[in-house]
Amino acid sequence: MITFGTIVILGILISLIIWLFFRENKVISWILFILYTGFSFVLLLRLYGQWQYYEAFKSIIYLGNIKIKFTLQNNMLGWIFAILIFGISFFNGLFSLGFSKSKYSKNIVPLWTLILSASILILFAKDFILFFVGWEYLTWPVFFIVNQGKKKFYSDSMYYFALNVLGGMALMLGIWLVFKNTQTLDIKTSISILLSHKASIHTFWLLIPFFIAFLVKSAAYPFHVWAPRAHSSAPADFSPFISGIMIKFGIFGILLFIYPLLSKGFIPGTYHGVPTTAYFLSWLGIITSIVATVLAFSENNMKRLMAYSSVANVGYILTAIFLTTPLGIEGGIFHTINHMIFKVIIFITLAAVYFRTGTADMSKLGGIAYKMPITFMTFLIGIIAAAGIFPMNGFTSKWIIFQAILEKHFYLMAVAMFFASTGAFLYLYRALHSIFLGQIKPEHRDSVKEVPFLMQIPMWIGMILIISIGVFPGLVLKPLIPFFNSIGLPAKYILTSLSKLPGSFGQLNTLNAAIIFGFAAVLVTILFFVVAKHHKKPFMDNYTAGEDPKDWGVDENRYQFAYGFYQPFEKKFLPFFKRSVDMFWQYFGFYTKHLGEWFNNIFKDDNNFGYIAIIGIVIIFIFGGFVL
Amino acid sequence: MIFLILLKAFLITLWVVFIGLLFLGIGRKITARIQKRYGPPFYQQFIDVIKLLAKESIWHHWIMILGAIMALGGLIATALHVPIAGILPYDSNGPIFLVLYLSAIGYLGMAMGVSASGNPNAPLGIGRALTLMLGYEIPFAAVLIIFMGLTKSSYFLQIAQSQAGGILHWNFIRYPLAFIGAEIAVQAMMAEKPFDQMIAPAEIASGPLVEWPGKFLGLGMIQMGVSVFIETAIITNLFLGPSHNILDFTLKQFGIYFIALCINAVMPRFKIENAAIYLWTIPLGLGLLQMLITFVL
Amino acid sequence: MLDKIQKDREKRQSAWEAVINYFRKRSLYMLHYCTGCGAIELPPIMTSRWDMERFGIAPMATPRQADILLVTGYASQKTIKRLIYTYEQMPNPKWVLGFGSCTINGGIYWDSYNVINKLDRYIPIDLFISGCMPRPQSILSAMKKLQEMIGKGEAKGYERYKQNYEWYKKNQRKLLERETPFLDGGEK
Amino acid sequence: MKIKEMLENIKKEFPYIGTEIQEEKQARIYVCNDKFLNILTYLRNEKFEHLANIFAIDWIDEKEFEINYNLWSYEYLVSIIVKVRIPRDKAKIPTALNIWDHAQIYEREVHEFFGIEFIGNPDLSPLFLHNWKDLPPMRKDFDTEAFSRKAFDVGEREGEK
Repeated sequence: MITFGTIVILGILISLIIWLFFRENKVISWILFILYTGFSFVLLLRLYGQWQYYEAFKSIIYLGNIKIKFTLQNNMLGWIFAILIFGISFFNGLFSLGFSKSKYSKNIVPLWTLILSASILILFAKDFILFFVGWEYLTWPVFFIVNQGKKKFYSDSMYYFALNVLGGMALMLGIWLVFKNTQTLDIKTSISILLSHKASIHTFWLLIPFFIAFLVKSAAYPFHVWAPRAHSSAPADFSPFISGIMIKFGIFGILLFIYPLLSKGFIPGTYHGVPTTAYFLSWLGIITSIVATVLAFSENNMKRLMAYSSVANVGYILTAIFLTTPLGIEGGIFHTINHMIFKVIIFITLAAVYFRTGTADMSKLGGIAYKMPITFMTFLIGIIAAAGIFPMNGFTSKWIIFQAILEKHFYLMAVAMFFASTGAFLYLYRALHSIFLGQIKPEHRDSVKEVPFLMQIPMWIGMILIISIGVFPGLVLKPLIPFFNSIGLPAKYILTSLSKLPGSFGQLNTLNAAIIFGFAAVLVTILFFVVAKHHKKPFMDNYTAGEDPKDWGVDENRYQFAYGFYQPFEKKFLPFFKRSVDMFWQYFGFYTKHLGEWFNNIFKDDNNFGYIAIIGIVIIFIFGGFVL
Repeated sequence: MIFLILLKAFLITLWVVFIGLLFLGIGRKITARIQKRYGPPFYQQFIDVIKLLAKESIWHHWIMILGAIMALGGLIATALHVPIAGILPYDSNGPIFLVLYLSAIGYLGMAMGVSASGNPNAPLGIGRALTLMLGYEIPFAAVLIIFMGLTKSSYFLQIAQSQAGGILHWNFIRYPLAFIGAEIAVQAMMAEKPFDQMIAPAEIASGPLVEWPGKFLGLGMIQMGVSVFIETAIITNLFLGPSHNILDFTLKQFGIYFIALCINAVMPRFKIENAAIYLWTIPLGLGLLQMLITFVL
Repeated sequence: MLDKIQKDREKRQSAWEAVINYFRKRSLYMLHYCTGCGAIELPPIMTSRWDMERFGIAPMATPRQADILLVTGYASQKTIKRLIYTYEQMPNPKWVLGFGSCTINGGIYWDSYNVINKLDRYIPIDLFISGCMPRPQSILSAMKKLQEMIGKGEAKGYERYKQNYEWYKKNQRKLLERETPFLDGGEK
Repeated sequence: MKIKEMLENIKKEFPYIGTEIQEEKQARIYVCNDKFLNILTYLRNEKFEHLANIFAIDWIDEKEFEINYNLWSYEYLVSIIVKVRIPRDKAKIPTALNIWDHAQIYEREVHEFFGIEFIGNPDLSPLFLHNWKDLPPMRKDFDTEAFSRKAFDVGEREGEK
């Protein structure tokens, strides 16, 4: 059975059918989407273990003298990504089916199925052409979804668009350079050819376009500006996809192409056994996470805050991967998978809040937990995972990343990562308090209630996944053992049981730790309910220094701490961070626009100067070509 | 097997709570004596806790209860992973990252519980506490990483055992800069003066605890005792050599707590942002300097 | 038979209460409501001269954590409202100490138009401290007396408040929510 | 400028007022009801910019209220009290709000405690007293003892008879 072809073609077909016939009917669209993702999931599941499986398509395109053959090759890395993408999209579809009742919902199914079929091209492409096609094919529908066809999202979505087009162009340039140097478009072959004549002077420059393309996609430091904006303007039920999956394609690209080159010493020079370039890129990951963490402190929009959190987590992943050690790769991939799960869950809960309240401003929310307990519990477990606290999955992968950093004795890097990791605690607590706790707003007291069961399904699944991976990391790491073997992970780092976390500086039995934690919690619970009785009081019966709030016209809105949460901190640090990169991209955009306007004016004006100039330039080029 | 682990865990929990509350009580006595007062009896903290547990409490939402349970449960679980003179409920050897991130669940539980009370003073205090936490975790992590690098292990037990062979091998003599840095960080961790912005009774009505009556406060006090125990136990394991028996270990712990108390009794309070900046300059500087001396020179 | 069990249970409960009362009396958290001049007498009691912490009495910042409400001095019509609000926010068991003559009968302000004369008409007071001002010694002796009373289970002001809730509310309402003038002569 | 000259100057401008020097730096001006705003405006322009407070005195035997405007000059470091007398029955007086904005809160207070109406002041709602229904308490004809006995249930005191 032709798996990949089926999924790609089916995706395009469903997209067309929905676009032609069911554009107005969201329910049918989403049911088709769920069926499609579920079907693809099952198809993909059967491919586990068949790593030699491939699908080749004949084509009539010639590039030079070479006849292009499109091949989709099953591989472990792509498979694990694909299975997660379709699994997550399936549950996201269930959520969206419920969400489609809301007036904030848009029919994004045709575009989304296109994205899914594009992801297959990226993940299983054997050659660069297909990879690039998938890459562009992924970028464009996302732009239309993020934009939502609304003017107010124009400037926000432009950040996404401009940077990702830049990334796409860079990728094309990179592919051209690779082709020029190796005369082949096959990824694996080109890597081995490049490695065989690595002494060439072009080596470093050859990789730069790829760095740009992949770092833009994964929203790493200098290019992170698009992530918060795209998240905030995308429809609420699409944000999980951006954070959970979209930005992971950058990481996939790095694992696919850059990691094999760097780890084999493509660029000469090492520092403590790590290629120097990779070492600096590792620090880039650290900078990414620190900058995103600090920027998240002052964010008031909950989706933007969580987008910054995603950027910070991408920072950890990049750090781990660019250590170019097997343990680092293990930690990086594990964290990628964990981040996919918990961040999708977090964004789904945010979408649930948005579904009921219609606002993403944290200062306009508060006390939602009292009305939406399941959503709250899901969010809580999600942020515990995101903060890397023990019984959840975020901890397990962070443990491996720390072990990988310590293995290479990069102690300063570990300290810096601690900063970002602790900082995560600050902004996540802020989100927890401002959205879910504190005083409930009067306007939400009656209107907000728990989301329907259909929308709770992904939350329940997510909670179970997060906790079970946290306690049994082997659930994810054990199936991946063939891949780790292929990158040469030493035997001591390979899991022997479901719950033993490997590490260079020691192991950890998560199951035992979880038992101890459960024991302590049970003990305290018994103590709490054995001793004296407790009774409930309303929320506004609160310590107010002896004043009755009603006397002063103080309602729940004003008895909530929502603005300037980390003001002392912001006062000292934020001006420094706000200036640096956002300003750069703003000026960049500003001057680019001016340049465009200048060219535009040449043709707009009545005089013929423009035409003469263009003709002149063309003539110069032609003659120049002859001369050179 | 598992019952043995749980029994051991239960006994250690009792010991931890006992020592924690005893330390707090003795601490009150010592502070009183420094201030030329007679002071409460050393067992005052036990009386307080029992009274609070017997007192009627009010709650606003079950999240408050969940938070209180998470807070104490998380910290007790943390304490059960810190070796007490080598004693642990199971052979975990005291994994450092687990201790750091498991204690965080205690603080998160506390933060969540007080937020659910609906009083704006509580998140205000938590915000201060977290800003401070960002301050002290970094120098503390730096110090921890020095010893992890030296022993090539991320276990407290190995670090403690690596100092065997007399007082001259103890880390606080061999690595004095790291010791001073860690001491300052621990002062902030215990929220003793000059780092007690989060409590600030006159400013924000005892901050996070503003709406915690009766048994919530009782659990909070036990939690405070447990966290004092954990923090002193970490420093003891890191710097004060391997301990031969539990009494030896406890005396060392008390020594650490005594230093913190003496500083607490005579100090004023930092401003919020200045505390974080101070922690990022002096203790972190000391930690990094020690790192430089140890690994580079 | 049933009666006997009932009686036994009561006896046991009282024994349990006695144990708890020991802890209650040895650990008192105090919320001082500093309305009048009396607050100045508190620093000497808290600091090294008299040191009330040796009896287990400590100041607390919020009513939720407090056991004793110490009303230092006169309460006006406006402050009594806050006082009642604060008192009702304290969880049981709780006690109130009336401090100085003003809380007993208005003191030197007895004929003022806004000073409450008898505080225990509005909230149940367990112990009054006489004097204008009471000296720190007398405050400490009052604390000791209150501890004794708590130990014996005599200080039941909070239960009095619960039992006579209507009466207290009536008095409070008469003062705070009056609709007609008290004196003839009427509206201004 | 000496305070004496100052008062003479004012007297030249407004011949109908009475003046009195209290001390070296304190003086009083007596003025009738309908002219006092002119004096206040004049004084404000003559560097008496600071209205320290407004207070009232109840001359119950003369059946008059006396409203006092306590002014202070930062330039000369001199205080002048402008005293206006109005009949006690249904007391009314124009507001000084147009001269000093902050006169609002003083007038509100005087209104609350004496029942004097300030014509033109938009907000004279109660400021200090809680739910007050009786006569304004600072008026001399308000019997505070009787009020206290009745409101606070004092009853008869021991040894009073």
